[in-house]
Amino acid sequence: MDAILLQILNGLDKGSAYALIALGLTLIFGTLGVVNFAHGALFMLGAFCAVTVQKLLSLSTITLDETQKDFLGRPLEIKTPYVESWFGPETGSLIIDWSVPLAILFAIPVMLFIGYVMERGLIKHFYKRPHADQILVTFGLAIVLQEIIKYFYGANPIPTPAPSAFVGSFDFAPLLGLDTSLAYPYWRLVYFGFSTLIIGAVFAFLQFTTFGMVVRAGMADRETVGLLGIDIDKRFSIMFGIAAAVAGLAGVMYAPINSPNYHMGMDFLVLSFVVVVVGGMGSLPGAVLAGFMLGILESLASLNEVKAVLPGIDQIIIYVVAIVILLTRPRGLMGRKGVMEE
Amino acid sequence: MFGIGKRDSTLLIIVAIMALFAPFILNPFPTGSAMAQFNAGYPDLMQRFVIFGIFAIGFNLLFGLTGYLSFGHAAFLGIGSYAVVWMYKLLDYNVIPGLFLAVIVSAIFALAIGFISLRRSGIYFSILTLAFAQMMFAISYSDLIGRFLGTTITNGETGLQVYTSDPQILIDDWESVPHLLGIVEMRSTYTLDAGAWSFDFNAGYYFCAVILLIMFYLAIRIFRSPFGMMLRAVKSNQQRMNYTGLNTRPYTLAAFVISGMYAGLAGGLLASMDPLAGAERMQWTASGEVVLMTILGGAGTLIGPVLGAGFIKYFENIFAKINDNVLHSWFAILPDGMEDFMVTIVHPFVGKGWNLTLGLLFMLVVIFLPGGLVEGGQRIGRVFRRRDRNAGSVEADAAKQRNPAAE
Amino acid sequence: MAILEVKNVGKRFGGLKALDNVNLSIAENTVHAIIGPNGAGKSTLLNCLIGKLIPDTGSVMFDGQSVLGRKPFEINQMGISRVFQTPEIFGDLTVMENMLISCFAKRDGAFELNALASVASQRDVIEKAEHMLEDMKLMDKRHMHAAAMSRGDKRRLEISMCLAQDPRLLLLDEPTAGMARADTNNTIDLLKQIKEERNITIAIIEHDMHVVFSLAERITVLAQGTPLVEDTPEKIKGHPKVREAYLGESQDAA
Amino acid sequence: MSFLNLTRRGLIQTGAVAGAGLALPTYLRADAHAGYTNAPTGNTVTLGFNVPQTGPYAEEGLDELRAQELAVQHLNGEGDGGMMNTFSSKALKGNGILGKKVTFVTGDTQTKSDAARAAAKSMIEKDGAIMINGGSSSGVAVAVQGLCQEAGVIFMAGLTHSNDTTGKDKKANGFRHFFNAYMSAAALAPVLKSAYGADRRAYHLTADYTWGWTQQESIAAATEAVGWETVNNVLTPLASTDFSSYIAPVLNSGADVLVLNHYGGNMVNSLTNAVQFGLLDKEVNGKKFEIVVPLYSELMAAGAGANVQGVIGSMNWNWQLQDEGSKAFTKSFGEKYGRPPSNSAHTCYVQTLLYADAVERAGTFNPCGVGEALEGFEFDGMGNGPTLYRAEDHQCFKDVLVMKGKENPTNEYDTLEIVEQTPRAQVEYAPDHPMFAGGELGQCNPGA
Repeated sequence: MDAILLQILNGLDKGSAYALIALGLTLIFGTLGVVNFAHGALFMLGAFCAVTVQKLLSLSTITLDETQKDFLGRPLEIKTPYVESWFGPETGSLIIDWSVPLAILFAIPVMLFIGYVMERGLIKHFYKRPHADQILVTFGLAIVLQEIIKYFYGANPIPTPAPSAFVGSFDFAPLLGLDTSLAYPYWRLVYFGFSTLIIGAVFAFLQFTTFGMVVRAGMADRETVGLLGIDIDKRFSIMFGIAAAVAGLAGVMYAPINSPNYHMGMDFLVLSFVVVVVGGMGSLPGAVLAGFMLGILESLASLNEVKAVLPGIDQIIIYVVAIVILLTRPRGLMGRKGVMEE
Repeated sequence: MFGIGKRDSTLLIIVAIMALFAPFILNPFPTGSAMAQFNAGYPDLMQRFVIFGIFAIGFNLLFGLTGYLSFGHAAFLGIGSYAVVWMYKLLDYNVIPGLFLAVIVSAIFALAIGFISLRRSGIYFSILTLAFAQMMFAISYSDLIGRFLGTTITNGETGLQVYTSDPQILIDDWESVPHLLGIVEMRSTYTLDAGAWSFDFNAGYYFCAVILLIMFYLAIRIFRSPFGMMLRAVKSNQQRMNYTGLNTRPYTLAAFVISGMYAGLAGGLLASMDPLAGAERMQWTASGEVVLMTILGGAGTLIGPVLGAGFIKYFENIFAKINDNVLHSWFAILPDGMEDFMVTIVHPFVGKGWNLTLGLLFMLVVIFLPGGLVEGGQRIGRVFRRRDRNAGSVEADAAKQRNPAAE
Repeated sequence: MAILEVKNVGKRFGGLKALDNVNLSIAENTVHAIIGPNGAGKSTLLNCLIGKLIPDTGSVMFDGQSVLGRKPFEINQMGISRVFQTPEIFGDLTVMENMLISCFAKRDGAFELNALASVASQRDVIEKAEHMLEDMKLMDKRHMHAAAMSRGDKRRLEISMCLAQDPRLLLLDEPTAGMARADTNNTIDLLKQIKEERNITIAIIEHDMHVVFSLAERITVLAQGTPLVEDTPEKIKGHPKVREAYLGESQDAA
Repeated sequence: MSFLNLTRRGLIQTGAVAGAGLALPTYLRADAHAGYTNAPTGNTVTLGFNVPQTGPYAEEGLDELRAQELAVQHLNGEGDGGMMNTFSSKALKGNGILGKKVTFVTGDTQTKSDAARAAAKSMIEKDGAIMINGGSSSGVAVAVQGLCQEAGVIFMAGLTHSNDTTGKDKKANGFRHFFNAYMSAAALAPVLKSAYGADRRAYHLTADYTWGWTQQESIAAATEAVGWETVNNVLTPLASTDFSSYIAPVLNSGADVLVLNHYGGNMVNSLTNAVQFGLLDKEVNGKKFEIVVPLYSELMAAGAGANVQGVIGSMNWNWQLQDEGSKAFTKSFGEKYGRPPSNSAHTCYVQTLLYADAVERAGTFNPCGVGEALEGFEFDGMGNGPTLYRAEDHQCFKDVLVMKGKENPTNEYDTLEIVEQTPRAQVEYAPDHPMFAGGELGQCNPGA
């Protein structure tokens, strides 16, 4: 029982990452009609925003310590981050410690900008092109983006820890009156909360602002909205920026969960497409629902009891679920007719 | 000729000549020269060019004609390889039984996967095929079925290979590597030294090249057949097809199976050249690669996929090998400062940066040549042939059939 | 005698009654029009005839055989061809290829795996297609991409493709919708010509009274999912019920 | 049937003649009497360095490449000579190999068997490489080893830790300097016992591929032999990036040790996840919970950051070793590249020198001669103390290092510390040990 609860909790957490990535992808994929293979790369760029902020905050002055030697027998270089010399060691190290949450402030404008530029500079010209061309150009872009990151940051994962206040785990067992342990890491709980917040914010934005309403109308019927004299293109560019920012924020907060590396976007690419399609093309709630559902099912499939009966099921569960759902519900969970079916 | 039109015959003959003289064409630079780095005329790469050419031609029969974008075609490639290696393990190193088995087994799998996946269209179809292929990849990579049965089916991540303890019931003493009916070993290579140049004539390459020509010829026949026309009709307007009394499902399924058989054959040939079958051949990246090859070359054209396959394999195998030493040797004639500067400039794009170059080229091609490399060829062709514009290129028809606006 | 017999057909969409106890019989070798105001159920009825929708009640018999539960391509192979409101053609293919596909469907049936035979070697089909194009005055456009033609020509091609199959019943769904007057007249002339030259039953759903009264021999008026009246055009024109339910409002709309 | 056979054989006889006629010129074009693949002509010899340059192991591949370049310099008498000065064999003179200047070509394995074989083939077929060196996964090592056996060149394996490389997949043309899963386990078990006690219950997470399986099998056997109990072994998909669902149940399983049979990105993530779950802060069965990572590498430790602190694992070699050979190598590598070498760099460097030395001693580049010179070769001065290349399976035997994540690293390279240098005798095993059974070395193949 506790094992199942724990996996459901874990599934919600994993699912929140899937949902967040899928949400951004659906904004682009299901609404602008662009197959964006570079979406995973945007997620990766977000994570590297966190890395960058951490590195910037850790920029250091170097002093030589003659009493200690480095591996070549030279005096050891002692690095003192600027922030520590400016704000004092305690405040300074606290700032560095909180680099990941601080990176959110950095990532939002950066990712909005990247998304906007990407749309204006490249994607815009591909709305009318076949999906095949969109795949080729965005896949090319994804490779270029990740190679650029590799060039500057190397191929090795870069540890990007969460603030030390969030180290460790919270035990739900006493709360639920269970006598075993039901411990779950604080940062993952934060991630879950953060994701739901962002998902809520995106929905609220689309639901309650005039801008959002126009965009939703444009999603449903682009031509008509265009005829009303509304500059829907510009709004779509901004939506692209927002989608990029959502992916980026998902990446920033993900950095402490797994050390970012340059190909993490590709690792999520296939999965995020599966999530979006299982959710149904063009449906934002569908993407979120599918994200959580696949997260939970994936977690449950890795239960030892399940694996004992069906060895290896955890490796293929996502695909089995995708096949079953697409065969029983032709347009995924909540898909709209006619989106990407041609 | 051969029951195909004049233009198609011309194209086929050009391809045949190119294939025959590939060892010369691909090795234009003297062996010892700095430019020899760009030579691609060694057996392994030449084999890959034609094998992936076959794979892409087959994929194009599905995607280029019907518009159904399969994202799981690598599954059939892997199956083909496993089939051939299993024949090595059970019978002997003769490649022919394995190739037959590869085509048959991949056809069976394609029939099953296609039957289910073709119930959906568009992106839903793509994800279904992707899901099947990824499942098969996971199963092969960890040999889940083999483990379940307590035996070895795919030998997991190490890849399926021949061990001396295998049954090999038809084996003869002299057999140690794949061969064709005992006539010639696939790795036999004759090297012709001509002055500073050197050219490799490899038996395996020519075997693959002959099969490529046959498969290319068959693809032409299919393109020009009523069946091929029906497939293009599927892509154009399924509604009209239905109301014209045509059942689209068997057409798409037949295309899927044929294209799966091409993939299985290509996979089988990979294992015929090199007796190993690895699971990563089935991974989504491999499926994605053939999609890229086809689009890059020009989807829906006859020769495009072959060009795309050659393009990608060339970069993977040639650019990845250019290291800083090679760069320094190229720019050695420049003054020292300039040499280092040039090496620094070029460095990110070659060697370990070959992916970057490939990514950039994908973008450039798709931005400037919407019809893929074939369109590039046409544009060049047009420059040279302004005078008889009406003659048009052999590929013009096919290129025009690209959907001008899929939206 | 009736080639198409619709009996007691009803169709609901949730709470909405789209068709209610429709009885209709189309006699062989006539041009039969079905008219009615928007929302009268014309399209629903048509979709029930060609297998796109399955009615909740009743039967649809074509030449003594039920069409219900059959797939669109099977119904087509029985001899019913359909022309759509917006011309449905193979836009990426040439006009000739469009016609060839139709001819192949007639000759080879719903599926034929003739993957190795060259199209060029199928002389009989080619001749038939060329003959048809000649007849329909599309021969000079045969190398054109179908998508590049004018709307009137697309309609002409679509009708030609249907005719190439020698259908026993040709269903036209607002064949002149959205057309300029000149194109509309051309289409009317074309249909008249077809009616005269070929032994064919035509059922036409139309909004445009000009078209209906130029072509139809019998007219059924549909209102609120049920047939109001069926008669000859002359009688329909003067029918008070029809005037009331339909004509008054539609003359402006057309 | 016999008729068919006769025909086949007849075909083959003509075929063999034709085949030989076709095949011979390639490899003999330079030296008609050499009789082996890519016999070097002129005054240079080409080595092929096949390492991952793209994909998750690119950084490790880069470090291997650095070491190989350094080795080539040293062989050609450039630089300070590094380990050539401490190597017990004095056959190398700094004038290349057999007087021929050493050049090298590089290939990208992409950590995929197919790509690795393609890259190796290209170096053999196009560039005339006489040997292939490097790599950073067992799957690739086995694949390339098989290829080199067929092509008739020597293969020095690089980073490959699976028992199979010199077990059921061993080949006469292949040699491995790196240690293996069995040796890791044999070295770790006593240290684990003394650090954490004999009464421990271990929970294994194992990457679901060949290396993971052999690693788990080895460490489970070794720890059980010192009294530990294996509570569970859970196979995790290789493609996993998030291991939370595998780590979540660990605390309630009654285990007090988590063994992570993961490597590379898998290990970085699983260890990070395990520390996130606070496993190291817990007490189970009245004991502090511990994590063990059987195979460490510097790059993984760097990727996992502070999470490695206090975690025990094993390594083939480490730059902190204080023997003369290690010091000389670390110095010359550090001076050239500004960073200490990784253990895979060390392996590739040493393998390059050992190959060259074997050629010198054999007096030929013929892989059979080289193989013979390497088989049963005992030497010292290359780090890890006295070392043996065992003839039976081409596995190298030397001391194994048990490492621990350092609690207070002073700089970015100071992530691990040496806990113990386990003597070679303790990690040796019989060539027919069941974990290595099944394969055959076969005959050396000189190619053409």
